[in-house]
Amino acid sequence: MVNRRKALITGLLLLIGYAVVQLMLSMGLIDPFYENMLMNIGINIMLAVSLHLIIGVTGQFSIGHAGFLAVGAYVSAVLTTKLDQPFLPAILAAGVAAALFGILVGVPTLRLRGDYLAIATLGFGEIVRITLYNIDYVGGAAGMQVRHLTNWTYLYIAVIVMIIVIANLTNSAHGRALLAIREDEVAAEAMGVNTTYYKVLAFAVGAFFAGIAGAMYAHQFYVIQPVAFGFLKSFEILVIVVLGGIGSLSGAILAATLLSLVNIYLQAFPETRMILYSLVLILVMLYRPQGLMGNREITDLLKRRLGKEA
Amino acid sequence: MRVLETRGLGIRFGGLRAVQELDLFLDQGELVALIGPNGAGKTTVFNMLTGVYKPTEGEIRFFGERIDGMSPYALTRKGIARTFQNIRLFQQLSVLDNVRIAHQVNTHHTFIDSILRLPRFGREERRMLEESRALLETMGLLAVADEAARNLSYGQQRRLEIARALATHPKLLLLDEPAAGMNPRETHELMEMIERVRKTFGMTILLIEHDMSLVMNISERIYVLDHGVLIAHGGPEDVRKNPRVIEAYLGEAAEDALA
Amino acid sequence: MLSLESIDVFYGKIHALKEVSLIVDEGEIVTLIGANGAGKTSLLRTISGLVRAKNGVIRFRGEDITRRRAEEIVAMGISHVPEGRRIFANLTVKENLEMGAFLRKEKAGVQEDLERVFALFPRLKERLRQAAGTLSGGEQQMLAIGRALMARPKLLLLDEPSMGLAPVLVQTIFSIIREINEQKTTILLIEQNAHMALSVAHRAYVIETGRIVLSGTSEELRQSEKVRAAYLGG
Amino acid sequence: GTGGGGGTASNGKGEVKIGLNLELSGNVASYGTSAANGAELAAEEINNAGGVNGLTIKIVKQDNRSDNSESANVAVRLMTQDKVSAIIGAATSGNTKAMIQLSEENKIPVVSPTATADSVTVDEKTGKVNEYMFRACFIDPFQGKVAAQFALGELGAKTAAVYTDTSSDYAKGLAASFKKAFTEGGGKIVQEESYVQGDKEFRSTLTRIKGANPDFIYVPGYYEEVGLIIKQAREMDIQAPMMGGDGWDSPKLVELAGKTNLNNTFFTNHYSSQDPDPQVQKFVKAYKDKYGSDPDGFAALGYDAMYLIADAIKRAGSSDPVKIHDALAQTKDLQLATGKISIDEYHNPVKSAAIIEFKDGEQTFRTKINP
Amino acid sequence: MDWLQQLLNGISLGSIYALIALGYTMVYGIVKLINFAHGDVFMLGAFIGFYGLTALHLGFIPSILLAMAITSIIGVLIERVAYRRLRNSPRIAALTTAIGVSLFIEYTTIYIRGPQPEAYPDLFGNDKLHILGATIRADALIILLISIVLMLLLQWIVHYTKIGKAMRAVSYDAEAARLMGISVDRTISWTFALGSALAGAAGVIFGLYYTKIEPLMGLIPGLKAFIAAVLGGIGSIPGAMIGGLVLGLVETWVSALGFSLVRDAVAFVILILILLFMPQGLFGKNVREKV
Ligand SMILES: Nc1ncnc2c1ncn2[C@@H]1O[C@H](COP(=O)(O)OP(=O)(O)OP(=O)(O)O)[C@@H](O)[C@H]1O
Ligand SMILES: Nc1ncnc2c1ncn2[C@@H]1O[C@H](COP(=O)(O)OP(=O)(O)OP(=O)(O)O)[C@@H](O)[C@H]1O
Ligand SMILES: [Mg+2]
Ligand SMILES: [Mg+2]
Repeated sequence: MVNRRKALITGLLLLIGYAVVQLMLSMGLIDPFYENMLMNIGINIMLAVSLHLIIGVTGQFSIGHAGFLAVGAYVSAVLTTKLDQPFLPAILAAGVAAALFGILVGVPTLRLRGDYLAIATLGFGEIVRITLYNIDYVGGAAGMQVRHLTNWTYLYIAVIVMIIVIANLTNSAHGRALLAIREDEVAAEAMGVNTTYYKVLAFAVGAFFAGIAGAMYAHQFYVIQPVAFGFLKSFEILVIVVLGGIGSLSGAILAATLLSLVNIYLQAFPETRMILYSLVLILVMLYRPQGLMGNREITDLLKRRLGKEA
Repeated sequence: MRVLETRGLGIRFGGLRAVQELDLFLDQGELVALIGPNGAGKTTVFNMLTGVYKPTEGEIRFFGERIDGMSPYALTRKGIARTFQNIRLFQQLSVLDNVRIAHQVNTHHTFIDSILRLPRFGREERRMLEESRALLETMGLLAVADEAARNLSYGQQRRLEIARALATHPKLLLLDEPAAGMNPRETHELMEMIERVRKTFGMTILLIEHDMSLVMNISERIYVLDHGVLIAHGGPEDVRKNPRVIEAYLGEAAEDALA
Repeated sequence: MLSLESIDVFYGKIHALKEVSLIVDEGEIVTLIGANGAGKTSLLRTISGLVRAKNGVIRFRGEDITRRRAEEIVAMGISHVPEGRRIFANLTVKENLEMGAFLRKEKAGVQEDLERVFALFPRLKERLRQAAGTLSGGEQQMLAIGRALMARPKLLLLDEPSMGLAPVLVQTIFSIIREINEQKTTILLIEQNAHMALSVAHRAYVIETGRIVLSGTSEELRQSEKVRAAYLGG
Repeated sequence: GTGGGGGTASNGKGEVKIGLNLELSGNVASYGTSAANGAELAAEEINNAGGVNGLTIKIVKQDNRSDNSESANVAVRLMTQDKVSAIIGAATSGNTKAMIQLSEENKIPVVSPTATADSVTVDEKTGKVNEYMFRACFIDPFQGKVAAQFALGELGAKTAAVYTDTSSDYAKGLAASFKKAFTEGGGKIVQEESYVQGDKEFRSTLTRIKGANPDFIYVPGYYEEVGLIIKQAREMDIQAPMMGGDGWDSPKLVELAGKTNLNNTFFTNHYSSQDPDPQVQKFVKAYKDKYGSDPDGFAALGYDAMYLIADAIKRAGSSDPVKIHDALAQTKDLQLATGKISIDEYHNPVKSAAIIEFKDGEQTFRTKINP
Repeated sequence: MDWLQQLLNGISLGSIYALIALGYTMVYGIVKLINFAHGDVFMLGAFIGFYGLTALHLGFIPSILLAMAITSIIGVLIERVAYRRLRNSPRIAALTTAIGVSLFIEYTTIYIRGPQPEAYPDLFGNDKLHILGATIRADALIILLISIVLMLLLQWIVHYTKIGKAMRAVSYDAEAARLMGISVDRTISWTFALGSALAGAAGVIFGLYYTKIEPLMGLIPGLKAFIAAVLGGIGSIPGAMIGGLVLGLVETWVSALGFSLVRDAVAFVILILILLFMPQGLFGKNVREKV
């Protein structure tokens, strides 16, 4: 079967990718600065792709993604720091907890659309943040100090699993149901798509991976504080998804990578950093309003290229 | 067998009684038309039958089962499909995907199956693909299968709407002005296609249409609505001669246009 | 009065109009018939400046309007009743009609035309304060035509005015088209209902996949075998 | 990383690199910017005076966007790419804490100008000192205690209300130590309220405080909100004395609150820009000349942080981070803009606190309380 | 008379939200764009007013007019440069550009004058009115008065002037409006000018009332105003006014009840509840999409 062979080759490539970087890391060929950069990119990819499922695929205008990130970060941090649990169960718990919140947010989406939904999700994110301020157990405003446990292995596996799940979900009858909701909810219902179920599903899966990203985030950056999970963080993630091209998974990955690099590059210009960043944003949107990839995938482009040569 | 039956069906929008006291039925295999002046409430009837609007009065039975108040997707799963007066395709998706989405009503693989790509997933996806292609072929759309729906011409879009509705394997098909914006010849082709579909799939059809040549030629019975009230019901000949229908809907000169 | 000389229109890569040439003389009703997607709407939209022609020249009363903006073209005396009516649903009937006269300064003339519209469509006068969105389909169509007349156009472009209307209204609309024409307004009409269109028009053009393939007087086209087979349902 | 790498790299060029990891954009950009200004002024002065041990100070300034993850990113970069000998930063405790583990792994000393939370220099769980973390400011509990003593003793207050900025761990720390000291001293807390940074409207909460009619109101927080709180309180005829901590210290407070509204208010501080001490006045003048505005507390502490490091480099006789660290821990009786500093065993500066009273908009020195 | 005091506090806060929300709603109504930079135009208005009062020694009225004039020009420029090209793009792309513009304005301001706050001069001194035990500052009254006047003026412009009618026509169907001879570009420019002028005025009023202004001050009021606009039913002018007032009152009351810490959270919970029961906001047209 062609498919099985393809899967095998992909699996092998993924394994090699992992091993090469891991080897370089343990041999010290990648210094801490670049290692840190990789982690940043990986976490941003997780955030962008998980939001892509909600906004890009299902068309639900959600701007409270930082809320899911926060839930994941805090749940995992409490488990590892306060309850002395190992990292792996903490990661999974972070995902599950965020997914539960995803379902909680998914419910209002049943009645709200467009900007009304956006405000509700924004409100959700803010409610999470403000609640964290007021829980002394997790340090309130001061936040929590978290051990550095995130490493290449965990992050790589998380990113790859997420991409496989979301890509496979999108390219299936279930994924097409999500797309149908994005395109026209009334028509989707008329085609027998249970929009309630699928919208909640999208929020739950998206939130699950955002929660896992939260676990990675918490155990990468030493400190978590509620202030880091405000609406500006949600916007940051939204910007990545839009820049990549709404509806394009590979676009989200590409944009997350590029923006992380741009960000690191701009650190060297502290005074003008944000001005330059905003200019990049405006210019890209003006000259490529559909985002870097539009709604296509890298694989489409490759196919076309191959098709032409053939 | 009685496919559909409504009793005292009605709906209010604020003060407006858009449809009232409507009794209507369809038997297995019938093709029935619903006509009436603009704003008479025809589309609203469709919206109630498909669960888009919840009726405020009366009841709807589908094969004897009460269905009023059920959600649209559940009704589609029970076997009622429709097209929309203002075309509502999944604009950015391909023609093929538009049809495949409708097909998913009949799939059984779970979310987990598709993520893990278990064998059941592959089987069903292949079956869906084959059926969808076959359907596009019958509707003459196979050539544009990979085109985005919004790039189709108006007439093609109308046909895609019908294909999409058929893909849900309906027992009852509701068509809302399928010939709008088509010229007489295209209308004629459409008419033949509807007949064919009805024969091959043994379907029951309810049709809204302003094109009288189409309506009078293919429908077995006709219901006429005006201001939400049923003003006439019967075979084409009876309806055409009914003075109330002429006054409210057909107009005096209608006879020669239909000749 | 209006002339198009080998107009080409593209939507991205789609070549929607191919070297279209066409003439409308003063006082005429000219109709354009063609299948779905033939390019009829595109042609009207090009004339009224909503779509840019890539090549070719459009002249109105001798003046080149090819590159003019839509709002300037309206000011020159071309009014367009677009596909799907496009009335302002949130404005009242009266406000919609006033919008039609947006560019006109003389109050008296506007009042006069308002009366003229009411004479043509008494129904509108009854619904003056009603929000246009709540009108029935036929009333909306009347409003759309009335609104276009308020600009006191020299040339009226009508895109499928009978689409989706009950038969009784179709008849009314066509008799009104004739009436408007008798009041010295030139009309370019698109209509799927080719029987009706040919019965009111003086001349007609047939468009197929973006190209004009036939033209002549209405009578000639009605007799043409080709037209009968393709558009009159043979 | 290994310890010596940074030092030798900078030695060769005759310069010593000091990293600034500060909040230059984001919601507390004004704090970070002030601290950066202070530090840059100090570096300029030191370089103009011939540098330290003949080495010129080279500042590598980076923006952490007021975000703790970015603070960690910036610290990684400063420590491993730029190979600085020491870092000044960050302005807030949270962003500073993101550097604790990194400072230890890379053995680079970090001096925060203004992070006042206990846990910056001492690990909460184990109670052990964070080897490479230092600060230029005194810690929260000290200020709260001083304020309570002052309220009970000098002002004779029996009841107090506390109005805290709960979005800041700093203000919460002050509030907690004040409450403890005040009740232990026999006073009673009659009303507790809170606000968060960025609030502009305090009238509804002040209405509640007014209802409790306290003898004294403690308002730990930053001048940006405090100015408005004082103004709105006085406008609502709340006349009780009000007091806060070093977060009040900014010439902007006077503008925000209004001169007369500030009468009968006090705050504890590291220093006073009105302090006639020549060292202070030299700093204030130099700052004004360079930036055209009065320095606030953040600027003064940023300035002092740079001098703290410079002093350590001088005493270490090297730009080796580990040696700088050793020297920093030994700092003793160093006279700086915010007072005479010694670093204690917990890496906190020991210095006296000034209590400053506002009289018609002027900061006047009321009394000095020693640790 | 606590509640009266709280009511007055709420109304003052609410009318500032309302003024900003009006601009949001107008722009939204016409181009369906969430103009995220609107809050920053508000901030610029506050600074222009401040420099007018302090550097140019203008009076209150000239300063507010100056702020309105300059912010309206800025609003038009923003639209021209950043949004016009995106008019036919997905709305979320335009929103992203708006976020970019917002950051650009904020950080250019910081780059030029630094991030430190500025204190508005006290124009009206401590003049107070005592009504039934509540104290109202003179400027609170002035704010209310100006807000009401500006809102009425706006209602009048939108409903009775030619440009107002053009706005309504464009907002409903831009292409049909062109067929009426309306210049869509010019109408949209006008909308941005008007909306931005209101934001500019709100900035000056805000400065007077709350004294402190700083380059990032637009963020939260901008967000709150957007929420107010949505709450009121986005696109609706009376909705924006009422939405702003409701939000101001809710926030004040939540604080008054002693929940200032969770004020925004409670405000959001209330907002979400309102939306769940009225999914189109308070004044949104509750027409379900006709199928
Ligand atoms: N959601 C709604 N809210 C308010 N009124 C509605 C709604 N849907 C339909 N109506 C009103 O109900 C009446 C019937 O509308 P409907 O669309 O059913 O007419 P129709 O018979 O399909 O007309 P046409 O032939 O023009 O399509 C109209 O007056 C319409 O305005
Ligand atoms: N905005 C657009 N972008 C891309 N293609 C378009 C666009 N508008 C029209 N087309 C294409 O141009 C061709 C002509 O369309 P047009 O609307 O002019 O046809 P028409 O003759 O009016 O058809 P109908 O009778 O269905 O209204 C069609 O193939 C259509 O798909
Ligand atoms: Mg209908
Ligand atoms: Mg057309």
